[in-house]
Amino acid sequence: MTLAGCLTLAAALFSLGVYGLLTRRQAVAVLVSVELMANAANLCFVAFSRFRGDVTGQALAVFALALTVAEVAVGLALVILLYRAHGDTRVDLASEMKQ
Amino acid sequence: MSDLLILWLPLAVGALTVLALLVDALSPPPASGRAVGWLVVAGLTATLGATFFVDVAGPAAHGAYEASAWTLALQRLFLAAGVIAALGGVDHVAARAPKRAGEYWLLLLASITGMTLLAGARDLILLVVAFELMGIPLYVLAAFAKTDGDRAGVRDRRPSEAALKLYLVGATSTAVTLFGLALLTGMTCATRLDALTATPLQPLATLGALLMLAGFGYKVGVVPFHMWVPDTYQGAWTPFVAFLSVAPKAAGVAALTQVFVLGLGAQHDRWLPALMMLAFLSMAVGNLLALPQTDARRLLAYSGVAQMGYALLGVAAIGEQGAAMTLFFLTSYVFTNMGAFLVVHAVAEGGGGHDLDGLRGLAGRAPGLAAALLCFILSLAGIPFAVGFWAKLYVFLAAWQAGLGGLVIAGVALAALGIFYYLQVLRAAYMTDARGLAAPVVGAPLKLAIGLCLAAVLGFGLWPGPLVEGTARAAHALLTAAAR
Amino acid sequence: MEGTFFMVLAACALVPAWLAVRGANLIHAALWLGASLLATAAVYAMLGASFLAGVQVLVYVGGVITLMIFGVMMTRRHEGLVALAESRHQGRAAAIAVTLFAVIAQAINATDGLDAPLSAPVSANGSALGRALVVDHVLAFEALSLLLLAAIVGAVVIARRRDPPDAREAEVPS
Amino acid sequence: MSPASSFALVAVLAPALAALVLAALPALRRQGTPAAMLCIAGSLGAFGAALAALSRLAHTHTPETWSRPWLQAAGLSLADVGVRVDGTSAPMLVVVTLVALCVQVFSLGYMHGESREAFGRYFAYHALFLFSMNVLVVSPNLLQLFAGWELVGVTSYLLIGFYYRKPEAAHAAVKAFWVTRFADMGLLFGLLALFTASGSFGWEAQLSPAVATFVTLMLFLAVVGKSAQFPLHIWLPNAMEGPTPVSALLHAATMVAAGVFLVVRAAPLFAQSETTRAVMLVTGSVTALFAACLALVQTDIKKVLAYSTCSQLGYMVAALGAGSVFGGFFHLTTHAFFKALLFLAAGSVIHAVHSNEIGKMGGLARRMPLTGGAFIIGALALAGVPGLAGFFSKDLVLEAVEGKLGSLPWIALLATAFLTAFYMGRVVFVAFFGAPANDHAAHAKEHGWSMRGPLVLLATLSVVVGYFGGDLAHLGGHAYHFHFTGGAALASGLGLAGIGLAYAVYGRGPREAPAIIATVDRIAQSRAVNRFYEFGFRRVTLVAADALAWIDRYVVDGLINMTGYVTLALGSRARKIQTGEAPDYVLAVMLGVVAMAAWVVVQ
Repeated sequence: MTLAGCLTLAAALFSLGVYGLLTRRQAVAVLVSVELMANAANLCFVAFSRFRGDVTGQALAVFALALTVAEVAVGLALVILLYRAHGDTRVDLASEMKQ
Repeated sequence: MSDLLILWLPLAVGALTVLALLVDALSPPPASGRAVGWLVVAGLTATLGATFFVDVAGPAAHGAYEASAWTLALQRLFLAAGVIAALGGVDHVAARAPKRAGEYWLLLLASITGMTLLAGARDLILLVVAFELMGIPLYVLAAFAKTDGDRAGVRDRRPSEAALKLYLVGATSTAVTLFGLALLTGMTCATRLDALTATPLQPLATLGALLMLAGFGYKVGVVPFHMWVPDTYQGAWTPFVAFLSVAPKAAGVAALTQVFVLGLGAQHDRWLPALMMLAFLSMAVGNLLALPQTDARRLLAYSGVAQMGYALLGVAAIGEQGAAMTLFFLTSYVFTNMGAFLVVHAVAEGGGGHDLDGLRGLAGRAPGLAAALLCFILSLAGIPFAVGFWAKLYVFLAAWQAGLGGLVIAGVALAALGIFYYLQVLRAAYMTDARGLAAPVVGAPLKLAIGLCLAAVLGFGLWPGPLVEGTARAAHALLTAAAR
Repeated sequence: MEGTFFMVLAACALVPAWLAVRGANLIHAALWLGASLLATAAVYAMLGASFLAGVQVLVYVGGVITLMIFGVMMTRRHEGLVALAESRHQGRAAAIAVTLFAVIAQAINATDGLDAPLSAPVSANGSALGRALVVDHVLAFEALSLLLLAAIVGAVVIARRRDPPDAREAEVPS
Repeated sequence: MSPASSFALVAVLAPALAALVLAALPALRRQGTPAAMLCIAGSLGAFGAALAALSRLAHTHTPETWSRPWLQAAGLSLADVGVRVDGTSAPMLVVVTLVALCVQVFSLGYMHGESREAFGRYFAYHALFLFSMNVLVVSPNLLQLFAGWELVGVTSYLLIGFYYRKPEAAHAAVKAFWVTRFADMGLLFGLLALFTASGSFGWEAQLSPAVATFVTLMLFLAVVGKSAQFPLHIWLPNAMEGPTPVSALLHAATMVAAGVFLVVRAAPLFAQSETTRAVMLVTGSVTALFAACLALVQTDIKKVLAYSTCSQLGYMVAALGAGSVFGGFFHLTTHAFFKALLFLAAGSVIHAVHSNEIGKMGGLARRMPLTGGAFIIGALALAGVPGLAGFFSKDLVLEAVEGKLGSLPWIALLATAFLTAFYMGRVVFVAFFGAPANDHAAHAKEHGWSMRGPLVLLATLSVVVGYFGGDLAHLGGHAYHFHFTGGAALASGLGLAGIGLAYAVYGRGPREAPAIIATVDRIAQSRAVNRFYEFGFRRVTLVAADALAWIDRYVVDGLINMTGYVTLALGSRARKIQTGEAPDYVLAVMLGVVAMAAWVVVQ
């Protein structure tokens, strides 16, 4: 188990999140993908913290976790708003404004 | 000096936020909307006034925050933007959503608190948290127009769309920023900005820095992270958009300056080309796509994308002069663009709608508004005696002296192209007939807000000296004094 | 031994992640995300960050996933358990994701010093972390509390179906 | 602060005050006549102050500068704002304010038919324009000059587009603004390079040869745009869509002259670059000849004058290129008066016959003797007839150019002198002599004194101003003594010949021609001349003109109509990117991220 291994795992999780982000149309599924990406970032924080012997990384991970949670809370509220406006939660439905 | 004293300004705005919450909770809804609005105006004005008497400087919170001329200059800018946004929106918010007005002001204050912290952040953790504290309330504020269609009995989908687009791009960018932050702090073993460049950047650290650049680029609205900009501007309340179009962008550019010029300035060969590319793309795409717009808000949105491209030129100049000129540009942009949006808002509320066509004959209907719009548009176009002239000249000068001649030439050429769409606005206001449109009735607070913007645009335009000196001092405090 | 264990955990994180972004059932996707996060929590524990592993389980798996499932349930027009999440533009997305992974992996490869063996575990895990949070980064911590307040207020404002009723408005229809 | 500078400051601020009052009091502006009076009072004050400044300067003979720091950084002043009174700016200030005053008084009569509101707006624009121009003229450094320059561009946009209900006028305004603004990029680049090299915006800096060439070439690009030099002259004919007094103001002493003035101002810089001066000489001569050719075939009286302006500006630029700063400046001064006179007289005629076409005039000299006389004086001055203003300055220009670049510019300018006399003669004979073409022309009447007064004043000046060349030169510290050289004789001869030819072709009417004219006529009708005309004019000039017109129509107008094209071409593409679907926005973000990340790895 090396730092490189942990980072590669994080990169893989991040890329999977990106894949989901680009393919998913349901708002909640998009949020799931964003969570995967944020989780990958957290894994990096923790891994660096361990391998550098510095607790700051873990502190950063706590901050990042809280930020993501706050963001998800607002995001889910927006999903409900989207549902009220469009009767569905597909993010590509909201496309009145363009050009 | 005590940490509390040094942190007085963010603390004051934070306390104001809590006070707003209390007042909102304790007073009955219909009255509270306007009351909290005026409380915000008074509180922010008082804080802004106090900045001229309270003289503190130095680090606080273990060096995570630093009060300095740079911090103060930005904080004043955010406070001024907050005052103007509050004045411009107090009637609108109270009329459109009396039950949600308290929350509106609370969220606006929370966002401003984030900005004031961001200005002083000299630590990446605080910087990112402050960035989010600024950003998350904006998602909500963008959705505030959700019931606008109710009175007319139509389902207005645009507010939800506006907020959703802001949110999706924003959440993506946050994830990207966090990943970049993890790589950068992990590789450099540092979170303090002045400790970032202790070691040369390894590829993974460079990658982290660029991911953070992308994340900040979203808030600044530079290409290709700009696509939410026009749609959100079109769907949200215009007084809020006036704020959204300037303050977070100024904060974003300030954050870029702090992280990249102060923190990673010595390693600029690693990130400068990317920044230059973003600047070029923004100037090109913004100026070109503004041309076909017929909605004043979308036109100003793309114009803003282009303007942020110019602002990045100042950042790309790397160094004290570049930072000073960036700050000057941001100050100019804040007042100019807010003013333009508020005039568009006043005209739209007067029955003209947000289309350029709604501005027709404005010179005849409302000479004062038209004259104000003229000044704002001329300032955006960079015509003399409006502050935008100096701003543009300044960033171009900084970039030219930093050896970015090619970028300056591209920028000037694209700005010349941009004249067309600014002229279109003027043509609508000055060279058409009013055909069936009445003079808009503008409330006193909105008038005052527009007047303040106008005073700043003309005042700093005619007499840029003090502002120039101030920004130079600020940049010096950020870059040279920090090196002590 | 440790390497093998890490490999297993990595697989436990990646496979559910794959199912979370590919699965057609929205509820299942949220649950798979939870599974992936659990595996990550296990990695945290392995890395000696047991406090963080606990937070991850409590906040994410306990809170966020539940919220998401609520979100899915609340936004279904028809009764029924299966909420479909269709995927589009898969080739394009795959190309971008693979490129991104390749690029990051290449950057990891090109960076020196990542194969270093484990250093000593961060001493006094919980208290050191607590110190870092509320002493070293106290300002960020305070900002975070304001942020959470704003997020809660914001979420309520957005999700509220309509504004609370007002006695006077009923009398004077606008 | 010395008296001369305070006078100059008053000259700048008086119109600004008028403009400010008119902007702040819409009610007053809508009254019309009071607004006009206020504006004229401002101009009168400016003119008086300018005259006072000039006389002070003539008395003391020491250039004065009053300035305040404007742009400061770290205690260092990057640029000053203020006024400079010297042998260049003081006479220019007098010329500008005097012409503006004449134009405004003339406008009282000319614009009388407009609604009160439009009348007031018109004068407010005028006051603003005069302020901008004065800011430019008195500037102590190139930065303030640039500021005035840009303001002049904006206010000229408002003035040219005054009849905004006419689509052509709106289009012309955009075109004028944009073409000059395009060229202004050069001024900006020049300033940036100058500041980078010398650390100031002053024009006295000593630069290395390469930098000097770059800076001056860039400045010259701006001059090409503003002073309507080939090939950026395209905006000028369109700009005739504005009210005729506006044309007189913009195209005589102010906007187009600003370019030439810039070169005069920055002469120490231009003196440092041989290359730039050669480019100027060639551009000026080509413009002079080319525009004169185009003026030959115009039937719209204002278009003739417009191309004539281009052509004369070419003269000035050629003189400056040949190194004769005073020659260019002197011609600028004399040209300001007689061209303003010509435009105003043309305006008087247009107002009387309700048409711009010279074919629809005829016999006006009898019906409108004062206007006719004024126009003829202006035309003679322009043609360089000895004794009138144009003669002296043109002579100076030709003397300067003689022998430069294998005498080709000299020959071009001589040919231009001939053509100038010919096309002016054509206009005079067709419009003012012969039989009236229609009822309007037959019943044309002189207008009131507000329109006649400025004509008389300008006509007088067009006669006498040439004799003040020595004083003007003395004021600016240049050496100048008029001497009648062979070149001058040749030029006057050619001018007279041109008038004669015009008479031969257009002037005879039904009467029998005198013998000498008949001879000229015979030569004019001969096959050799015809063939030369056929080849030299029709083939070369008109083909060039056609090519340029094509570029003008499809490239410049295309760019100006870009809003439309972009909506179609770029817009559809933009719509493909900006689809309105949020996932695509996220896609853009991720593409940006991947591109940046990939760049790190490739690096």
